[in-house]
Amino acid sequence: MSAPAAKLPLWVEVGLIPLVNVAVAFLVAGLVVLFIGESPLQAVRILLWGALGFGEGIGFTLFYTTNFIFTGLAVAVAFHAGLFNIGGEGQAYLGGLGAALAALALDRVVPWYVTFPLAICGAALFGAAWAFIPAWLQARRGSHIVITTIMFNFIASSLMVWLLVDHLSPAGSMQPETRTFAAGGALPELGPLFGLFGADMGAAPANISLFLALFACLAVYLFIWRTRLGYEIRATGLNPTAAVYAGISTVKVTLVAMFLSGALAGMMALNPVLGEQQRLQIDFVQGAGFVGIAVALMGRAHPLGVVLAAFLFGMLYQGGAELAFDMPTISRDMIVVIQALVILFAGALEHMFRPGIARAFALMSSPQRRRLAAGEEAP
Amino acid sequence: MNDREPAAAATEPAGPPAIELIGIDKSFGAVRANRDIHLKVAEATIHGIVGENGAGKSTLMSILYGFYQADRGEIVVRGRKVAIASPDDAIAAGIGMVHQHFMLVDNFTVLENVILGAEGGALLREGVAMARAELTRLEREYELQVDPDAPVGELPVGLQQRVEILKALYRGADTLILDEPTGVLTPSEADHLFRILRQLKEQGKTVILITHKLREIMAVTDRVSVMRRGEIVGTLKTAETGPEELAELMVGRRVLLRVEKAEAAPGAPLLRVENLTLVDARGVKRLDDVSLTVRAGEIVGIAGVSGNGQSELLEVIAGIRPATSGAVFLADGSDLARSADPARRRQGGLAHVPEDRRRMGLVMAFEENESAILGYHDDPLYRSGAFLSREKVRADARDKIRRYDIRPPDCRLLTENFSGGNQQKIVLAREMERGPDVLLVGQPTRGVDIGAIEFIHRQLVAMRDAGKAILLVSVELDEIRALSDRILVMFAGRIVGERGPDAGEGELGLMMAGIEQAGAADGRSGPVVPGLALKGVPTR
Amino acid sequence: MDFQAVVLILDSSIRLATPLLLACLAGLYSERSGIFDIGLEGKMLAGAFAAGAAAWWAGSPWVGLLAAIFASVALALVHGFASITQRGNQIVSGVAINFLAAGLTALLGQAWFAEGGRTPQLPGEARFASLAWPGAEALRQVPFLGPLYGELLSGHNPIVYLGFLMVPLTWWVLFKTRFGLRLRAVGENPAAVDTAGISVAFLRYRAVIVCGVLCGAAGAYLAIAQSAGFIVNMTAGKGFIALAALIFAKWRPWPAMGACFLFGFLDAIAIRLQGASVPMVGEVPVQFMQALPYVLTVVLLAGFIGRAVPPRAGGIPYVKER
Amino acid sequence: AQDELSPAIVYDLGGKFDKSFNEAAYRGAERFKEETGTDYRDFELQNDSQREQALRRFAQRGMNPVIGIGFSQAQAIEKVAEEFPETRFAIIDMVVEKPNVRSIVFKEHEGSYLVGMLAAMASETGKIGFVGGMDIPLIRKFACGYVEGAKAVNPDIEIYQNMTGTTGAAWNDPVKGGELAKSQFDRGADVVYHAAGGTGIGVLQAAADEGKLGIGVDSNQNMLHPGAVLTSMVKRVDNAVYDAFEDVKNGVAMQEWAGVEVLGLAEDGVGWSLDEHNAPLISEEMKARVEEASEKIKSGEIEVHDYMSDDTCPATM
Ligand SMILES: Nc1ncnc2c1ncn2[C@@H]1O[C@H](COP(=O)(O)OP(=O)(O)OP(=O)(O)O)[C@@H](O)[C@H]1O
Ligand SMILES: Nc1ncnc2c1ncn2[C@@H]1O[C@H](COP(=O)(O)OP(=O)(O)OP(=O)(O)O)[C@@H](O)[C@H]1O
Ligand SMILES: [Mg+2]
Ligand SMILES: [Mg+2]
Repeated sequence: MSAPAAKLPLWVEVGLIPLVNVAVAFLVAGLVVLFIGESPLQAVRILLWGALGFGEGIGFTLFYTTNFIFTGLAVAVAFHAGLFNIGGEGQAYLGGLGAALAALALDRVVPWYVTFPLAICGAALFGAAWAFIPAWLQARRGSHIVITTIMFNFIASSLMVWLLVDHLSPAGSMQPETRTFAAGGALPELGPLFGLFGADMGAAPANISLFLALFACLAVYLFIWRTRLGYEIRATGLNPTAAVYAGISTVKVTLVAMFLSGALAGMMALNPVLGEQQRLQIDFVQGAGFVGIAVALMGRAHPLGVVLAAFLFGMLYQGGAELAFDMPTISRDMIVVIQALVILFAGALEHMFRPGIARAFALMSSPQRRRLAAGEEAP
Repeated sequence: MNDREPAAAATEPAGPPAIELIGIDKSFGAVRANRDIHLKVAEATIHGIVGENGAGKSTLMSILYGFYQADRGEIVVRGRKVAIASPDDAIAAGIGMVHQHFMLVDNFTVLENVILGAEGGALLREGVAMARAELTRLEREYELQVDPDAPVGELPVGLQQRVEILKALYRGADTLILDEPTGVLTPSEADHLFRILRQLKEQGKTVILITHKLREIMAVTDRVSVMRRGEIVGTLKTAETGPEELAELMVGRRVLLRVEKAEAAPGAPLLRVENLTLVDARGVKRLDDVSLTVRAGEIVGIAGVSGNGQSELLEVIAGIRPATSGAVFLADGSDLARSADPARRRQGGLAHVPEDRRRMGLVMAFEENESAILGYHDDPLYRSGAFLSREKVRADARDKIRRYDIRPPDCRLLTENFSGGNQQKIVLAREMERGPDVLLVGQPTRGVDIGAIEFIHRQLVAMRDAGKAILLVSVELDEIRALSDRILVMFAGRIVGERGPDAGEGELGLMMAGIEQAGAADGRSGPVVPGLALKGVPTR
Repeated sequence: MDFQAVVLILDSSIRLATPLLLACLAGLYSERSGIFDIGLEGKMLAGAFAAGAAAWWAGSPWVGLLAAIFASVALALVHGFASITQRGNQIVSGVAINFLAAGLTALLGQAWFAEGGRTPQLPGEARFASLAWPGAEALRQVPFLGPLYGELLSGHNPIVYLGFLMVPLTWWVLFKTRFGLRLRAVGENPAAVDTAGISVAFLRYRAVIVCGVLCGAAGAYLAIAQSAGFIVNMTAGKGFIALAALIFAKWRPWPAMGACFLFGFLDAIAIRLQGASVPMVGEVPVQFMQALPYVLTVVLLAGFIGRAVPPRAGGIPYVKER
Repeated sequence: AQDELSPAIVYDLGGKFDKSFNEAAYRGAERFKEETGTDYRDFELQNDSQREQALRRFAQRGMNPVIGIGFSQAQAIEKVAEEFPETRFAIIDMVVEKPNVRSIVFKEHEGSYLVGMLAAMASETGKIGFVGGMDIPLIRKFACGYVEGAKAVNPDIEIYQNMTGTTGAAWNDPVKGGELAKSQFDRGADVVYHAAGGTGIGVLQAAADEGKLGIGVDSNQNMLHPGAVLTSMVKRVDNAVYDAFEDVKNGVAMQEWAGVEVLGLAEDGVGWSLDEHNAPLISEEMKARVEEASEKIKSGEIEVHDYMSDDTCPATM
């Protein structure tokens, strides 16, 4: 990547430039809406109303947000180690298996609060295991983690279809899905909490795994920025040569970071499997693993940024569903387009606007700064 | 510059020079890599260019080859002014270049490499046939034997270099630039190269040869230009000069800065290195049977032109890369050479100030306080429970900032926002403050201003006086001389000699250039320290 | 299994391998030039949509093919701009392109045709029809040769032949032409190309465009040759299988054909031997067959059966320096 | 508000224009709209997670009745119907036992029996095929009736049977459908019946491309490839939808609305299609035999086995 033309203040680097990138992504999305002959403003209005305008909308927004926090964190943790985990989708899928196995075993015997911790372990372990294999292959055998995680997404998909169709679906069922869990395998919903604020969440499936997601954010923050292992992960991601100099094992860092990344992706499954459907369905991940990439890029791999970006995408998903309802020409695929544009502008083209911003910045600020931004002059 | 040696005007040969550079200027940001360069290279001669690391030699040649654009100045080839905007133009003007790092495609055959960019048509068939014939001719004419169908990656370095030369000749180069061509060659390969160069000269080709090795200059060149700090400080006829004069021109007269230090009182050996050998991935010996001992209370300096194995020596001792054979012992007597585990060595009391702080010593995107514990992050000192205690890390950083006068005194600033000198102080504070028994120091003052140099030197001497063993690597000969109690000279991966601290600059310079047993012709004595602008470039 | 059945499975393999082959060769050009491309899937999908839409509007498969190439090249240029000009992360750019294509095709399909993202079903003349070779019918009854000629060789649509012709052509371009020499060189050591006076960026852009053209053809095959219109997400991972085949083939054209044919064959088997029991193994789940290409690729990448070393400069933006 | 008519339909994954099952529902709704001027809302699912939300959204907005097309909506309808006891729901192809849900199921085996007979009579090779969508009991019900009908005509007939897949994606994979059909043609079949939704488009296409015969399903698909579609096993989803709308318009009571409606040959819920596109393919004799069998089924003289009654099929291939 090209070196920055000039040093810019911190708030420009971590605030303004990412914001401009995302803004451009949305602007282009607006053009797409215009192109198909609808009014972007009207679309935004419906979208916002659908996402935040009423209790149930908010409930759904929070439900999707929960998914994206998990998958966004998963991608972010790997980013910190300099790894690109495209396998969140498959890891979440496998995580669903772990969660469902725990629920199927326990739902009829114990209350949810006993099942929940075990389901968390199941989801995290299965997801982590699915990420660990590509990590090990990269660390020990030198295979490219991007390619292997892509392949593992497909393998996960085949594996899960096979399990659901041939082994997990109850006899006589026409759907490839497990039986519906009993109360011991269902997470409490946030409805009562909404009630405290006088809002009605309706049938929205937001549930307490949202708190698990927020807790995961805190844990990831503490882990990455406050522990020795987190320190080693960041050092390796930012400067692998310096990490080797410092005696940090890159093998260990790769394995640990991917293990955690997979565990986080796996935990995403708790929300739809135990929280919403109370059963394990085919394809329940619905691309959330990929949304995680956009969320992590947009949130700059920081838990706080991930929460904000996840909420934005949660709004897009819920609002987008309403939009598809009210403006049938704008199908829900619009969200995928926005997601793509965010990844493109905030990821692949992240430096495109920097020179321009640096120049504009130089013009607007004091002469002293101007010199700095124009590149040091010859003495 | 007012202390420049008057450039000895080389006598004009008949006819226009093969290459003439007029008033070339080139800056990289604040660094003026070339300033007002005037250079004439006569036709059918071998013209040497010497100068210290970072003097601007490669930059000048890259401008001539169109890889960089000069800020100012003209290039005249055979009396005709030419605009060289890209390597394409240079090739058209009959200029070829053999780069310091070969520009070869490893999994291509020799033939494919030679014709790349000069295929002679959209289809390869005719071009290949032509090239094969042409290679046979060149081979005969210049002793450039090499199997045209061998994959380049499998050839030894010497042969790869021949391919580079063949590439240039195949494109019809009349002038051939070689940038430090012998750095990677064995002596016999180098001798063969020089035979080829002489052959080229006899056939009327012009050769520009950049090297650090004065022996080579004396052996093959007709004329030699000396560069210092971006300028040409002299162009001489080789026959009328000698290594001593060249060495002096290269180094120039500088600000003298005396390092106050008492006589060393060496104690027990704390670091022992025995028969260390390192063969790199290409099969080149980077370290060749190196043995040395550093005792408590002494500074051992390693002098040498960069690229002669000093960096590798430090990295092997520090545990960053494993040795091919040999042993490294710390005071506790354990042999560490085969395993690469820097953390264990740190625990054993070995600290390491790496040569390249940006690439290796610091994490530029970390806050200062985070960079300041790199490698020591496992120390219980910084823990509180399972966590790395921010308070303790920052308190420690603030303490070091105060004692090393790191500016600005803000441990939350990102490492990349500190100036070069202050970045270096961050590394030094980290590595020295913990009282290691053995300290490895690479280029401690590279890119650092005079004030900081003085400070750093005082710290190193203080450590020595506290009974630590210090192994110092620097391309600044004066720094080595100012600080070391013993000086080892490295050349081509071997230690070629040991001298005391009062060894003459010229003598050391000759040893560094691969000329052993030179007569001691020393103008000055006493330790000197280089000035501000003498910044080296990492040669990697 | 009798000879006839084998021929029929091979015949089916050819049909299923064709889009993989085109996409795989597309990736070969791009990756040989040092631009990694995980966006094959997206470009193929965009091509399929453009082909379906344009062929329906114009009533001609050739217009469809052109439109497919146009759409796919447009995405290829986005990838080129991000990874060559802006020196961005090639993986991230590829991911973005896959999503962009997935989203835009479904969105535009719904907006334009209101058939759930599908394009209208094409009449016969708007599709690529099978070409029957002379004498195929007559020879059909001849034992051995008949089926080989009549089924296996004859009776495919033009894009199938195009795909398989691309193999020797790619080999020839890569190893016998100046462009190919430079292409291979720039993927290994762009600095060598640069110092030889050749523009790295221009060379890579051309490679990326060729990649777009071939992906477009692959997409067109799916929408207007194999099927009679575009369906949402009709590539269904074929771009990634092509990528797997490319790795499997170690970035070489003839092995690429082998790998694509193998993966097509696995697919054909999976379709035909549904639930059938394989001697000595018993009943093999279809899902296992579907996952096999990916598993094989992972095993290969891990170096357990030979090593796949990508072009050395692949994935790294070229920054001019000594 | 419970009797006010503002109908809504949620189509299944195959989409409104699958030329088959969902499209039949669409046509029923359109016919109702044309005849009565009553507009309706509809929604096409793009993934499974949307079902519940879509049904609920319609119910919330006071749509009535809300009709879910396809068995896979069952769970969602069950849940949402509970939330909105005042709203009338209907589901096609599945039974949901709720006081406000009408379950409409068809005797597909009866219609399949008839087209099986036609296939056997049209076949010159004595080999015919069946391509199913997702491998579920419902589709086996089609297959079983088809086999029984074919065997009734020609006890020695050979029948190839393939299912496209095991997930919802199997409804929308025409490429695979085409490949499966081709594999059956290659083995000698010359008539192939599909019960595979959107996948079937590929089956019929393959039949047309190969010069063989296909049999459509759900909607009348004869016009897709005139001359290459022998007939279609029509399932009058359109009538079911139309009737449901009509019932609400006429204000039937909730008790009458709810319950299970089983539509077979006798109720004109299933049948086979004969129009100008396939008339040349159906000889008088074929027509006569099928009509005779049809009458016998209606009268109970012939009883076609329902696979879903015991998950077995007595007729073997
Ligand atoms: N691309 C660049 N960007 C910034 N500074 C540069 C660049 N290239 C060279 N320089 C600087 O220009 C000066 C001259 O460098 P140059 O490489 O020409 O020296 P040199 O004489 O070839 O040294 P060496 O003997 O180490 O090869 C150095 O200070 C170096 O840091
Ligand atoms: N982006 C930035 N934000 C804040 N401070 C900065 C930034 N860049 C540079 N500085 C500060 O500006 C000062 C000048 O930096 P510069 O690199 O020019 O120093 P210098 O004069 O070369 O010093 P030295 O000789 O120690 O290398 C430094 O103190 C540095 O901390
Ligand atoms: Mg140099
Ligand atoms: Mg500085």
